Amino acid sequence: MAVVELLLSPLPAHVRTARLVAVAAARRAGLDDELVDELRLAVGEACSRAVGLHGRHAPDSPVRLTVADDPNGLTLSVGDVGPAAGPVPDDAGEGLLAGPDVGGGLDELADPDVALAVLHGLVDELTVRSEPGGTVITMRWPLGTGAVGARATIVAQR
Amino acid sequence: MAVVELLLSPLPAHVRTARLVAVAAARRAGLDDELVDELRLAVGEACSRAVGLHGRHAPDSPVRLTVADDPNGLTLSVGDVGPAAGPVPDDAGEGLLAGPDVGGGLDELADPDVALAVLHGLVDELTVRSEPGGTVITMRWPLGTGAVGARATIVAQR
Amino acid sequence: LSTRSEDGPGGPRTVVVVGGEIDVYTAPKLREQLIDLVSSGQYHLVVDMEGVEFLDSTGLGVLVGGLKRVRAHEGSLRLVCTQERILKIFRITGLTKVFPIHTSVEEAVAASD
Amino acid sequence: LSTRSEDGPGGPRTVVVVGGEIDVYTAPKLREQLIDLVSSGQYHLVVDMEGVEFLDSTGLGVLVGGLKRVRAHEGSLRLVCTQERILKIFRITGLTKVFPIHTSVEEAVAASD
Ligand SMILES: Nc1ncnc2c1ncn2[C@@H]1O[C@H](COP(=O)(O)OP(=O)(O)O)[C@@H](O)[C@H]1O
Ligand SMILES: Nc1ncnc2c1ncn2[C@@H]1O[C@H](COP(=O)(O)OP(=O)(O)O)[C@@H](O)[C@H]1O
Repeated sequence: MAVVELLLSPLPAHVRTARLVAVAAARRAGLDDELVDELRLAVGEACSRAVGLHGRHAPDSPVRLTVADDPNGLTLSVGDVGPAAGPVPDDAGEGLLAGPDVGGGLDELADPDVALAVLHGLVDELTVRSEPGGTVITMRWPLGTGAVGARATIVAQR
Repeated sequence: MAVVELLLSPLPAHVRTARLVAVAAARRAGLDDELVDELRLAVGEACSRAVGLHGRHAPDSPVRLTVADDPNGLTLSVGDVGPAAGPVPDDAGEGLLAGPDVGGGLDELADPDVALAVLHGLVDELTVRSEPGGTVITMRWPLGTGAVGARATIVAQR
Repeated sequence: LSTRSEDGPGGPRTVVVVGGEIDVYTAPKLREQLIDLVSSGQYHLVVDMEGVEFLDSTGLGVLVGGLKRVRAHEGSLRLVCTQERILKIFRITGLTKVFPIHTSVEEAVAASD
Repeated sequence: LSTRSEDGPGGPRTVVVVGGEIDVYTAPKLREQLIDLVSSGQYHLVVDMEGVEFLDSTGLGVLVGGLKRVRAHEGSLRLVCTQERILKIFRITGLTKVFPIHTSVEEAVAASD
């Protein structure tokens, strides 16, 4: 199984690095373009959320992204050391509208609950596991029949 | 200091991921285009070398790339768990020409000494430290006066 | 990011053309720019998102912040977006109900409540 | 990667057009293709590298391997490359002394030792 693990000091710029790595892995694995877009957004949300939480609670700890691919799918997980993830609002937009008032501080820029709500709306195979030490968000995208077929062909050639 | 650490299972495809991450960091840090090209090649050589060595000696251990940037420069290091780096041939091309004969196996594809020789020819600030556990290649690129000036301006605005 | 003024039937509109990736890295800039516009008395904004390549919830947060600010002055914030990828995140978050979304700048400038 | 035949004063030449990134990931493919050409009796190769975006020592190793193979049959391997970025790695490794490097396919096809 091919695995890439990325440890990022919690800075906004590093969220771009995380997206870049995840998208490159997804393209290489043969994920459909539409799912690559979905994955780009999902990884961005999960990492922005973690970077925001670390910035407030653990500026010296890295955010961890793992990308693992097996013949059937691509599994990404993002781990943070922040407080447990709260309940998911039904409607992420409500979270934003309910957020800090006009003039509110930086929090407006990275609401961890809204990110989580977007992930729930976006990703079919999503697990959010909160433990005392932090939260791990795991997302999985299956590799379609096309990709599996290509692999089968290669195996047959050997 | 902004730090990105990348742990890669030793596969050729992951060398591309390493280049991608290093180049993104270098662009963000404002490294000149010509130096970005140099860095892309250097990171590729160091990681190809490490991936090749791991493939032979430690297929289950990840190759480690660290990218750290401070206001004065960008420091990249690549760590492997292979045998100590040999002496550097004066002329990397000789290493290739002296390599396995026609029909030689995969070794022709990733000669660790040639990679090292290219690094010596390419990177001004290079350290190769071989220890019992493996080799760490450290490379540094200074951020030019332009970038330093820009930073000074920002500081002055505060 | 560029800004221009256009006259609509409801009065002058400030068209803000946004491009690139609007994420946790660039959103603070966009936020500042929207705050500057409102501070300088421009309460009717049309944000042209056709050049946006990526938008995440941080970017949405900034747009919502802008909407709250213009509303505090009886203003409006209309979006121009036809890109499916970008519209998707407005739908997921239920923000299609909050923002008027138009298919062209002309349409947005011509609109009034 | 595409291959075509051209007639030169020294006889037929096989022009191999290589593109993209030639690194540890793609070099094995290029290696196989060069082996196939030599196996099928094509000993005079012109490798057009103008479309190459990236080349590392693994790619160089494959070109050197190709050179050894054609030489075993009294053949030749000429490169076409004008990109400074790519030429640099040939210089660093001293391979400019080993490969004839030309500025156009025409020049390479017309050349003979
Ligand atoms: N308001 C914005 N919305 C979207 N993208 C932006 C915005 N402002 C800047 N960017 C993007 O951020 C990137 C980095 O911007 P930078 O060069 O630092 O901007 P500037 O010169 O405007 O300060 C640019 O590629 C630009 O496209
Ligand atoms: N011989 C080669 N030299 C340089 N690049 C190559 C070569 N073969 C393939 N590539 C590059 O590798 C990438 C992946 O190739 P792939 O789509 O698997 O190739 P193919 O369809 O030719 O088997 C392509 O973008 C292509 O540009």
